Formats: sequence, C-alpha cells, structure tokens
Amino acid sequence: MTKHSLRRLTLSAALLLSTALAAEAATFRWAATTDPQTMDPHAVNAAPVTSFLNNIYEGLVRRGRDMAIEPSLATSWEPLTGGETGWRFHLREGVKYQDGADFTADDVLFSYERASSEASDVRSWFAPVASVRVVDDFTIDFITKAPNPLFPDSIANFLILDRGWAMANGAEAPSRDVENFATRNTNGTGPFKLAKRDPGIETRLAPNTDWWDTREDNVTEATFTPIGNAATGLAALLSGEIDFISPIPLQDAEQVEGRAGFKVLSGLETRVIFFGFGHNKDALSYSDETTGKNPFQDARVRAAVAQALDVDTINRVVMRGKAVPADQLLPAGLSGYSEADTSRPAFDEAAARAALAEAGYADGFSFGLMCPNDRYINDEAVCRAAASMLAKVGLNAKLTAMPVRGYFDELRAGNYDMYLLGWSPGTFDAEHPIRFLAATPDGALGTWNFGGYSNARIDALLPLIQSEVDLAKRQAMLDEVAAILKDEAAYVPLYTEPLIWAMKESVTVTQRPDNFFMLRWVTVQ
Amino acid sequence: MWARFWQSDGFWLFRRSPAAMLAAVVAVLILGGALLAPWLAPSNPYDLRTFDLMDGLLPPLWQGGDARFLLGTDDQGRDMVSSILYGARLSLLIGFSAMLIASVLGVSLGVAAGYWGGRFDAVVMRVADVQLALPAILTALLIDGIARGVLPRELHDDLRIPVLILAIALSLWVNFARTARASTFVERRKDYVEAAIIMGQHPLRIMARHILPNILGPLLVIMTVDLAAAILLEATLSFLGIGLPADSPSLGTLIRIGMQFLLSGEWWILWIPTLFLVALVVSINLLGDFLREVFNPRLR
Amino acid sequence: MAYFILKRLIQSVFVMLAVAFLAFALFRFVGDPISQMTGVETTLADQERLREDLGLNDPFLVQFARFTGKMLVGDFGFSYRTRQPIGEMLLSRIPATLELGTVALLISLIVGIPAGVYTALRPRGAATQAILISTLVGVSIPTFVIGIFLIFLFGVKLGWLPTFGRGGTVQFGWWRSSLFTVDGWRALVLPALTLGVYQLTLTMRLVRAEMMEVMRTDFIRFATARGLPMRALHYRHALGNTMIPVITIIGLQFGGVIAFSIVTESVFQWPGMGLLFLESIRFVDIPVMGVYLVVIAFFFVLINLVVDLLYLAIDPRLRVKEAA
Amino acid sequence: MLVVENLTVEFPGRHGVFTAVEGVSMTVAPGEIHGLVGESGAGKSTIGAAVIGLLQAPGRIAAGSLRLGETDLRALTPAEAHRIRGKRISMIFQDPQTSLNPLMTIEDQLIETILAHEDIGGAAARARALDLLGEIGIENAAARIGAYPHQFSGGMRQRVVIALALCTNPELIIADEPTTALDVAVQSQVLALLRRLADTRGIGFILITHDIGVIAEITDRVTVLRGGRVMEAGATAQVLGAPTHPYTRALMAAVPRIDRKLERFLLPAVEGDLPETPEAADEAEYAANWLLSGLRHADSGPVLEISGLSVRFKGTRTSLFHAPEPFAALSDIALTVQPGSVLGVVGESGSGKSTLARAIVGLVNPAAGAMRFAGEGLPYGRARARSHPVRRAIQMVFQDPYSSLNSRHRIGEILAEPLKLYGIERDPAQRRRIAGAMLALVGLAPDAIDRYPHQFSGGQRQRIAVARALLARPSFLICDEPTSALDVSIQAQVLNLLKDLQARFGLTILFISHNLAVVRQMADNIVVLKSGRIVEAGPSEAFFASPQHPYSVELLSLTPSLALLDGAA
Repeated sequence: MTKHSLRRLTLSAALLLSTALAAEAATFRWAATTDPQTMDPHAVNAAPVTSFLNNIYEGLVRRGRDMAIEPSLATSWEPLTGGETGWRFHLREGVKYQDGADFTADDVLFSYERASSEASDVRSWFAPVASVRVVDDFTIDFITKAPNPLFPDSIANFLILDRGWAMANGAEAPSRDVENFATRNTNGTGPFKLAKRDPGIETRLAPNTDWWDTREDNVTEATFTPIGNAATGLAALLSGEIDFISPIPLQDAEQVEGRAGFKVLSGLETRVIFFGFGHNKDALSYSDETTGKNPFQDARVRAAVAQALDVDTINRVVMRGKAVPADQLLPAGLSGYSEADTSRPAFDEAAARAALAEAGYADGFSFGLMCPNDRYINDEAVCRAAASMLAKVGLNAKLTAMPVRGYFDELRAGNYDMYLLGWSPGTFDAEHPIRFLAATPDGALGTWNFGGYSNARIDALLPLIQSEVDLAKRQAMLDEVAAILKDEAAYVPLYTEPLIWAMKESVTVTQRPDNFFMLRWVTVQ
Repeated sequence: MWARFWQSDGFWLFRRSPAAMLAAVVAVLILGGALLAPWLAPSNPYDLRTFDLMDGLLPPLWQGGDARFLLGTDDQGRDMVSSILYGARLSLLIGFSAMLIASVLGVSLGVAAGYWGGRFDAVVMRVADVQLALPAILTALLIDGIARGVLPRELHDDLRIPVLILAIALSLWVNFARTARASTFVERRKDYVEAAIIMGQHPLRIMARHILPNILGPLLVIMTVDLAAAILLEATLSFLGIGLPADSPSLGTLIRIGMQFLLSGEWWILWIPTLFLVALVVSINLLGDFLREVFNPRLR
Repeated sequence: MAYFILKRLIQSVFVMLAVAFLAFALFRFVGDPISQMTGVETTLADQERLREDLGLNDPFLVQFARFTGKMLVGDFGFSYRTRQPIGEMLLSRIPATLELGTVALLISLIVGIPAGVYTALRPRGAATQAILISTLVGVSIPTFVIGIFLIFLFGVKLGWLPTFGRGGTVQFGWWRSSLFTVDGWRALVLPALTLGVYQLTLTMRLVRAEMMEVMRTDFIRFATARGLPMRALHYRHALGNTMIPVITIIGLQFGGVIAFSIVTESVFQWPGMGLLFLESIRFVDIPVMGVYLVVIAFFFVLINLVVDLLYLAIDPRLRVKEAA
Repeated sequence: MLVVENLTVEFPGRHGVFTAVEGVSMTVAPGEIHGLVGESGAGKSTIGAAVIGLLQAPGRIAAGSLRLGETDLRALTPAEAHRIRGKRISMIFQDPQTSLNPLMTIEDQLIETILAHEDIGGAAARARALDLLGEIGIENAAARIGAYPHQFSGGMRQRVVIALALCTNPELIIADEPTTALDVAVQSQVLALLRRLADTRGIGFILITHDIGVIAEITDRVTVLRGGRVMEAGATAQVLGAPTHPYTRALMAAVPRIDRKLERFLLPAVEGDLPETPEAADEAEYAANWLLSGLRHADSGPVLEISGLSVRFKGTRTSLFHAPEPFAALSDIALTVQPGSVLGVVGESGSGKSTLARAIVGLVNPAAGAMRFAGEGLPYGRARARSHPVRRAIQMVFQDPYSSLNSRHRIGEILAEPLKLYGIERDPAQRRRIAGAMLALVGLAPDAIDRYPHQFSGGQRQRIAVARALLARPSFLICDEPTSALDVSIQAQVLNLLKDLQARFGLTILFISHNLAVVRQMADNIVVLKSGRIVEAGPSEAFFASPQHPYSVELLSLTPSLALLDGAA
C-alpha cells in the first residue's frame, strides 16, 4: 500500500533512477552535519547512526528507493497461523558476513536478544514481541503479544550481527556507556564494510565484494566527513573537495543550483513541524495579563492560533517554498495518512480575532513560546515569523529560542505555554505519532506528548489500531483519530520539512524521505 | 573644570590628531544613533506587530528595494536600519556594562592585590589564571547555567542580557586586575602613599582616595580596548549559539543571522551590520590609542 | 631555580583542581546528557535507568570526587557521545590544536615584531598609519566572519586552498602532524591566519609601544652617543629590552589562542580540541568537557612556567646574583 | 678645539616657542675640563645635547655655530653626525644604573662600540677593552669583563660608562652630572679619574653639574648659566674666587659650607613666592599662633629614646633547602633625641639612614630593640594602632617632593587631611582657613590652596610638604633627605624655613642627609651610620671640629671643601 501513496514523495528519486547506471569505478566523498556516534547498530537509535549503518549491516527487510518494504536478509515473510499471532521470516541462504562467517537464524535470534536487552536503545521496537523462535537455520518466528500487521515495516532498521563475531570480541551487549569492540568495528552482511574509523574526523568505507545482492553503485571507496558548520560544508562542496553534502541551508539551494557542475536534490522529509500547547496547565506560566487560567485549554483559542498563522508565506519566505503545508501529524502519503479530510485551516486574521473574542480574549494575551534554534530547518526563524503573525491578532508570544541540548528537558519540565516540535514517524505509519504525541502520557505511551493532551477515545482506539489486521478498518480508526485531533486543534501542524541535498553534477544518488543516505545507489561519472 | 579641560594637553593633542577626531565623530554618531534609536528608527524591530513577513528579504534601496526600507529587510521583513540602530544600542549596552563590571571587579581586586601583596596577591593572581583558562564561551555557559539553576523560570528570558553581560565581564576582568596590580605596585612605594600610611589612614581609604586616582590613566586605555573586545565577544558568543535571542538582536546577533545569507545573494543582511560593527569597534580602538598617547607622555 | 619550578608546579595543581571543580559545577546546567544519548522512542523508564547507571543522580560532590579521583590515577573516563576513552580522544585532537596555535603564533611574531619595530621607528609615517589602521580593522571583524570570508575567497573563488580539515597528515606515534606534507600546510594557512590576525595586531602594537619607550631610555641615548650602527641600536639593544613584556603578553595570548581556537576550529572543521569541545557541549558530553578544561588549564600553567623561565634566559638581572 | 658661538636652542611647543639656550658661547681646549654650572632649567644639559647632536625632538638649533676642530658640526648630515659620535665626541650620563644595557655583558658592549668605529679584530678590541677597564680602575678586569652591569656597584658602573665613552678615543667627552648619583667617596674618585684622563690623554671635557663643589674641585674653566643665558664665565678660580655677577654670588652664598654653620642663607627672591605684604604677615602670624596654641612641648626627658634597635630584611628565597640569608639593615642602634634639639643622621646610601626613619614611623618592623617616645613605649610598625596618638605626634618630610604629594589632590585637600584625620579641626571652613594661613607661614601665596602639586616647583612642593607635617601639630619631625633633590638656592630656602620653624616653635627634628655640609647647618647632634651601625655620635660642632672614627674622618675629607671660595660671600 505504501508503494502508490508514496509516489509524490519519491518523484525525484524515480527520475534519477533512469540515470543511475553503473559507470566506471570512482571514489566518493560525502559530508553531513553530524558524525554517527557509534558503529553499534543497537546502541543508539538516532537517524545519523541507523542511516549510516544501513550501508554496512542489513535487516531482515529493507526499504527500497520508494520506501516500500522489500526482502533483504529475509526472502519472504508471512503472518503466523494456528492461534499464534506474529510473523514468520524465511531467511536468505548463502549470505556471508564480511569476515566470512555464515548468516543463520541463530544470528537473528542473537541480534533480537541483543537489541531488546536493557542496554539497547532500540528495544522499544520489540515491545510488541512476546518471544522469538528459531524454526530451522533459515526460518525464524517472531511471536507478538497481539496481531501486528505492520511489524515487518517496524523492524526495517533492525540490523543483524553475527553471534560468533560478537561473542569472540566481547560485544554481546550494546555499548551503552563504555565502548566495546562493536563501537568502532563492524561485521555486517551489507554492501559496504568499514575501512577506517576516525570518530568525528573521517570514516572510510570500502565495497563488500562478496555481497549477496547485485551492485548498482560504482563506488570503490567512500569517505565520510562530518562538517558541522553549514557554510563550511557548502564551501567544501563548491571547492570540489567533497562530492556530496546533506543537508544544505534552504537559502543556498538556488545559488548551488545556479552553479555549473552542481545540482540540488530537494524532496520532502517525513518530518512534520507543528506547534503544541500546555493542555494540562491550569494557568499560563509566562503571561502578564491572564493569570489563574490557561486560554490554550480552550479549543477555540487553539483554532484561532491555527488561523492566525499564514503558513504559505512562512513557507515562501522562510522555507523558500521548499516545504509543503501539513494538516496532520504525519505528511500526506505515508501509510495511515487520513485522506478523509486533508483540509487545513485557512489563514484568516479576522476569523482568528473573532474566535478569540468569542472565547473571551478579545484583546488577546501574552504567553511563552518555546523554540529550538538548532534542531529543525530554520526553526528559530519560523518561530519568529509565527510570533509576529500571532502578535497581529493580539497573541503576544514571548519567544525563547534555545539549543536543542536543553530544549526537551525544558519542555518536560513544563517551561512553556506553547512550543514548536517536529516529528518523523520511525515506522512511517500514522500509528507512530499517535502513540508518542496523542496518547495520554503514562510513562510508556505519549512519551513526547509534553502538553499532556488527553482524549479517552484516542486512548481507546490506539491498541485497536496497533492490532487491527484489516487495513480498511484500521484506516477508519486512524481517520477518526485524525478528525478528533483536527477538531480539537490539539496540535497546529505547519508543514512537512524539506530535504535538500547538494552534489556535483557527476554524482547520482537516490533521496529517500527518511533522509537515509544509501551508498548502494550512488554512481559517480 | 571645563577650562582645565579645554587647555589640557589631552585636548591639545586631540585637536592635532585627525585619526582621533574622526574616530570620535564616528563613535559619537553611532552612540547617538543607538541612544536615540527609538526616535530615529523607522520601526521598532522588537515589536512583532510592526513588521510583516511579506516584506521579507527586500534589497537596499539602491538595489531596487522598497522605499520604506533604506537598507532593505531581513528574512523576517524587519527594516535593517531599525535593526542596526537597535542592535548597536544593545551591543553598546552590553559592551559598556560588561566593561564597567569587569573594571570595577578587576580594579578593586588588582589594587588590593598590589597594595597588600603576599598571600592575598597570590590567591587573586591564581584565580586570574583559572579565569584565563576558562574560554569565554564556557564562562557564558556557566553563568547562564547557574542563573537557570538558581533563579525562577519566568525570569530566564529577561536574564539573557544580564547573563551575557556578566559572562563577558568575567572573561575581561583579568586585564584590569593585572594592570591595576602592576600600577599599584609602583604607586604603593611612592612617598605620598607612605605618608598616608604613617598618618594612619585606613587602607581602603588609601587605595580609593590616593592610589586609584593615580592609576586611572592606563586603566582608561584598557577600558576602551575592552569595550571593543566586549562588543566583539558578544558577537562571537552569539555565533557559538549562546548569544541573544534573534527577536531582540544585537549587532552580533544580526551578523550571526546574516551569516546564513552569505551565499544566498542577500548580502546586505550580513555585510551592512558587519560594516557597522567594524566602524564602531575601530573608532573605539582608535580612541583607545589616542588615550594611550595622552597618558604616556614619553610616547609623545 | 628548582625551588621556583617546584613552587609553580604546586600552584598549577591547585589551578587545575579549581578549574575542574568549576567545570564540573557547570555541567549540570549545560543540559541533560540522557536525552542526547537516547533515541526518541526510548521510554522514560529506560532513560531513568541509564541516568542511574551513569551516576548522574549522585550528589554533585560525589560525582566530582569520582571524576578527579579517577583522573589522578590517569583514568579520564569515557565519552557519553562516542563511548570512547577520553584520554585517547584528546590525544588524537591535541596535536591539531597545538600545531594550529603554534603556527598562528609564529605568523603573528614573524610579521608582528618587524611591523612593530618599523611603526615604532617611524611613528608619523604614512605607512605606519596605514598598518595601524588596517590591523585595527582586522581585529574589529569577528573571527568567524573573517574565517568564512577567507574560505570563500581562497577556497571557493580562487580554489587555491582547501576549505576544511587538516589535509595530509603524518603519524608519529600518537602525534598526528600536518606539518610534514605540502597538503597539510595548505590546509593550515587559512585557519592559522584567521587565528593569527588578532595575535599579530596585539604583538605589533605591543612591540611598538615598548620600542618607543625603550628608544627614550638613557642606555639607548648613550649607545647613540657612542655612534653604534643603527641596526645594532634598534635590534640588539632596543628590541632586546622590549622582550620581557612582549613575552609576558605573548605567553598569556598563547593560552588565549588555544582557548579561542574553538571558533576557528568550528569554522574550518579543524579536528582539534576546540571542535571536540563544541561537539561535547552540543551533546552535553560531560566527561569530555571536564577533561578538556583540565587539559586547557594545564596548558596555561605550562605556558606561565615557560614564560617565567624565558625571563631568566633573557634577563640576567633575574638570575641568582653573584656577588659584585 | 670645540668652539661654540652664540648658540641658541629652541623647543617649539604647545605654548609657542620656548628658548632653552640663548646666545651661549664657549670653548673647550684639549685636556681642559670646562664646567657648565647652573640650576635646573639653566639649559646646561641642552648645550651638551646640542654639541653631540642629540637634541630631543622637537628641539632645534636656531642660531649659532658649533665647530669641533675643523669640522662644522651644524653642517653635517645626520649620517656624518652619527659617525662623529663616539669617534670624536662622546658622552657620559648622570645615572650609571640606567645608562648601560642591562641585557648585555660589558664586554659585549665595549667590543661592540670599539668595532663600530675601528676596523680591528675582535681580539684586539677585547685587549683594548681590558686595558681600558684596568686604566679606569677596575680590579682584575679580565675576570669582571664578562659580567653584566647589574653585577657592579654604582661607582664601578659609572667607571664602566666612562670606559665605554673612552674606548673610541674621542677628543671631547660631555659629562652630564656624572657624579650626582654617587656617594661622596665614589664621587671624588670618579672626579679624580676624569681629571686624570684630561691630563694624561688630553681629552677635552664639558662637565655639566649643579654642584659648585664639583666645579671647584676639578674644572679649569666654568660657565655659569641661568635660564639659558650665560651669567658669568672664565677660569674657575677667578669666577668662583671673585664672582662679579650677583647671581653667581647668590648661588655661592646658597651653598652650605662644611667648614662653618650659617644662621641663615641670604638669597634672591624666587617668583611665585609670597611677597612680604602685611596681610601675608598676619596670615603667617595666625598660623604661628595656631601652632603654638597646639604644640605641647615634651616636658623634660628625651623625646625619643632608641636602644638595641635592629632591622632585618629577609633575602629572596632561591633554594628549597637553605633558608635565605637575612640582610641586616640596622643593627643595635641606640640614640636619644632631646626636646627642641635637631639630631643629624649622616651616612652613605645603604647605610640604613632611611630604614631608621621608617622604623620610627612604623613603616618597617624592627627585629629587636626598644623605642620610647616621650617616655611612652612605641609599638612596632604592624602592631601600632592606626589611631595611636604618636601617628600625629611624629610627622615626616620625604626626600622627593615630586612623589610625596598626591598629584591628583588640590593643595587644599592635601593640607586639610591631617586636620581632618586627627580630628584637630572639625569645621571644613576653619580647616581651609588654617591651611591657607599655614601656606603663608611656609612662604607661599594664598592662591596656592586651589592649585595642584604639579603647578609648583620642587622647593615650593617641599615647603607644602613641611606645611602638611606642621598641620598635625607634631612634637617630633623627621626630615629624610629633605633637600637632596633640590637646587642649591631652593635647598637654601628650605633649610632657612626649617631653621626658622625650629627656632620659633622649638621643634624637635631628626634630620637625615648624606650631605655633611647640609647636616652641619641644621644639627645640634650628629649620628654617623655605616652599613647599619652607629660608628660615631656626639655634638655637631665637636664632630666637625675633630671627628673620632676613621670613617668619619674619611667622609669629611672627601666632601669637596669650598676653601677657594673664601674670597666670596
């Protein structure tokens, strides 16, 4: 189902497909803002790490150019039958690790144990899993507590280690605080192997010559350098020292495009940027006028906020028209996105003022607006723009923009009245944001629902959604949740973040909405 | 008093130093512009209502911009002229207060250390070493952190400027301390101080009434130099991400914001504030040089 | 002599401890490492457990004691971010910063001292005024602007020099040097310049001021009265006597250079301690920040010591006096 | 050899052109020592600088001619002039402490200088340097030549300076106050050396000094200068023996005589001083009465008794294991001062004179000994309470009037300070009144009260310092070299003032000086200090008549006697 719906996201990718024909061998140097902090696939669940390691390790399933789930170390999979809920995976035979060891079901079991251990940062993926059973060397069952239609999708980044190798090098458990062998060494089944690891400075990859799949890339050596400073990175590209960089600042896209020998690849990420409110606060923390009550508890006020924001102009000026306005907590096109109602509140200052008046705030009020200034693209600028728009309907935001390093703590501590947040669903499915953002916080669920938004109906629907196998029924429930969130204006979705890659003309890559950079699709003329 | 000033050697030298006079003019202009910003500036860049995203990224007038915005607008549609005037106001506020705090702290410690010497002196100087070992950015983080830790939440936003000032002051006081200490060592041995000691005057009184006035010269020079340094430091800190919020920009913050547009073609957002900052800092430094000459007759 | 050095070393320990303490006092305020170490999907319970295991819930003093205690036995602990042993991380970064700082310093001396002498000897010359003003402008532009500007001028527009990194490096044991390859030097030029501008101006003005003073002393007038050749007069007699204050300031400044390399390194993606430190702040990598600071403090102490020893080398009056 | 004709030197400055030297003519023959004498501002140093071509900017020679042998010095290009320096004209500066490069061994400095002018090998140069050092009287030169300047004593250093001036065999040497910074003993040796060099080597000297004694001692000819003009010139014996010009007479009259005690010096009025008007007299009278009303004379018994007083300074620690040698500045000093008397303390620099004063006023902590003031035990420095009455009773006048007054305070504030501090006078207006009167008493115009120290001459400042001391109504006054920084005529004024005050108010004074002649003018009793110990003590007249201790004898013999002046005054 993902296939057709993701088309608009991956238009660019499709176009490039045609040119992606293997040419003569080439070395490839690329850069990104952050260095993958570890080479251990289970130690940290962060995009830079998972993205990078997907070039070295492989999972049972993987995502294709169009994000669709396709066979990887598992050749096929089907739901378990006979009373048991769960999935059976048939593993690929004859796959060898880069050190020559054979890949078997036992490694999957080991990797499962490792990845679901306490020291692992990805164990939440396996929350639904009751147990894992090795049927034979190349068959393995994942028994889930409840029916779980999307389980295979949810473990696309569950990367497999070799038990023997891990044991031999004392890397049985993920390195959480003290490094172990797996922190700087790898032994995957993937298309590339680690040639040199110099944390924070340079990481070099070499093709894995006896990879099971057919190569589409022509990279003979790939060097990755983290470059924190955007301008520096761009300079490095323009001076020809690197072949590819991601991301580049929006405002520079045009310039790079204009230059001979360079091109820009811009698509959409799966991250939606939105405003959240302190639903569970009985009083605003940073207001001068309104004391003792919290206007944002009133849906009309939240709706007014949505109407007061001219997202199109924000997009045009701040985001250089590269973003796409969003109406839900996940971008249109992802699985479970509610097609039932894709409208978003129109920009209408008058209406906003009216709504405020009706709610009893005719002459507005002031409040504290929290924003990160180094997390999302132009996040601070967006907040400033939004603040000035809100001011025009009498909502005087006191903007605090801070580095992400302390941001989430501030939010957890409730030091805001309204805040900016971006969400990218790890499973690329509508259930993900509901689980983390809409469910009433209880320690396990709603862990990122800082405002403590709570709706009984949604809480009731979530488990059903998670276990519903019939996609039509499931979608109906998702639509209902989406509708509730929209009427209550629980959050104010702004736009889907753009994804801007810049590279030399000679380079061909495939851009996926999950912002993973896959070397196996890179060709250099 | 005025009479004394008019025919003071300083003023005489001043009239003979074109550089100093030019610098003074520039400094006075900027200072005036900054102080009168609320009346001079076409709009108030802090008042979110006054500007419109629609006017974003307009080039300066001579590049076919909008008549309302002489120097164009930034990505928020803020009038550059206003931003710069208010920004200079803020930078100068921060610079001056930081410099004053630093000088008060440094001079009092330095004079005391120079006067008493011995253990107290040793301690102060070691503390100075520690201070030097902490990069300014760290001091800033430290103060910021402590402020956040100690003070009630709702104060935090109003705190950013004081925090910045304090941080900068703390990374500058050592200069004052060292200089004051050195000069005090010299004065301390002079007869007029010993006379005061013999008379049995209180040490604090001796330091304040007798020594301090006699070491002001070199300190004044450092003040100007450090004023410039403070303004630059503020810019650097905001580049490192611990400066002021972008909705109340200082010159430094403006430049930091402008950096994003280095390549994108909107050059004015970066270079106009930068030029302004340079003009300000250079003129302050030139005045510093001039003072150095005045207070060091041997250099005439 | 021995006594003097010993005294300094004792003081240095004090300084380093103080810095470590300060540093530690601040960490708790930088942010929460846990939220940086874990992914979005990690449950609060798991986060809490990690916090407990890292001992972040212990009282501040306990943490500090643990930190220093380990450090005293040479165990610098592990980075929260990369999980690497910190000692190793720093060792791999220190050479970069030291080489950068040293070259910057050399530039500032090689250019600054002659310029200072020249401007001192011709105080009213047009060239002098030009030099003074231009250097002033140089130090009035924020470092990061200069850096980026140089990058785009020489890296992108002219394509003469690399825009980031250290270029070719040669490994000597743990010391990775970029001073032995042309490539390395090309990579070194821009950052060193950026970092050196300030030093250069400072050195020049200092030498100038001191020169102008020394030129008015009796012994210079006496030397003139003896008809000594001008260069001997200027360089051997005058310049020599300006060195004490100059060295003092330079010494202090070198510390400043190392501390300030933070900005330059982040602009040029120079893999030194400063860059590491910035990354650590962004990531609330407490142990790394702590060790970094202690190391910086150590450098300061070392530099102060060297400066004092240089005094002795330069000025016979400071050496232990023989009976006259 | 050197012929200067109506030389005029001008300094264009902020307040128009200042003429430092006007129409001065003089000559110096080989082997002749030509003295330039005059008080500060007389332009004597300027003449020297003009001759060697080292006038400080913006000074310039406006008129006149300078000829050295056949060479017209004014016609030389800067380069040529520079070649002449050292080669034919050389110079000796006042302060040996500052005129040698502290960072180079004297060997290097000598050889460097020689090689700069002569194309001989380094070895030859070194040999010459050694001979020279020997000649100017530095024992085992071979060993000392490698030393640094700071390793020589003042006198030795001045010899090295002379050696440097000599090493190029110049025809003319300009010696600018070559002995002012030296002790009498050393002074006479250096002077003797200069004389010898003139006689043996036939070098011509221009000897610039303010000290008539020096002139009398060694010069052949002398030129008396004042305000840049020649007052009188001629052969020394003739000029000093029978001065024709009133200024010369006044100058000589002002010179304290070691061979007799004058009641008062007669001297020319100095501008800026108080004209003898009745109002002024009333003012002075008022101050006098105020003083008398407050002065409690220490009734019977000595004012100050000191016994077994020792002061030690601890040396700088250089080793971990050996504690540094303490240096004994004063050891076992015992003396008593009777009320209304003046005790003179004499000794060379480093003899501990000043330390004694500082110990009494509590600036330094004695290691041992007892001090009794007016019968009361006197606590040691640090133990002495700030409010201790003795802090008022004992006042001090310092050597350097330029540093003893806070240049940032108005005279009024400076004078009012003791009145305020000791609570002598509560009412500010009254304080000002008294301060003004006191100024009159020390002979300064009333408007002085609103001016700043830098607006006064050295002598006037010193009188202000005295006034400040008196305003505390002290019963004991310590004068530490009060006149040694002053010109003779000024010195004479200050000495007169002190004499008057002493006579009128029966002040008890401890008078410290290195200059025996000066002490003789003031002291009733004498104490001679040598390296921290008292070598001789007794009544002044007896002492000068027949000194007992050999050291005293030596001191007296070395002080330039002005016997040949007896014709005058």
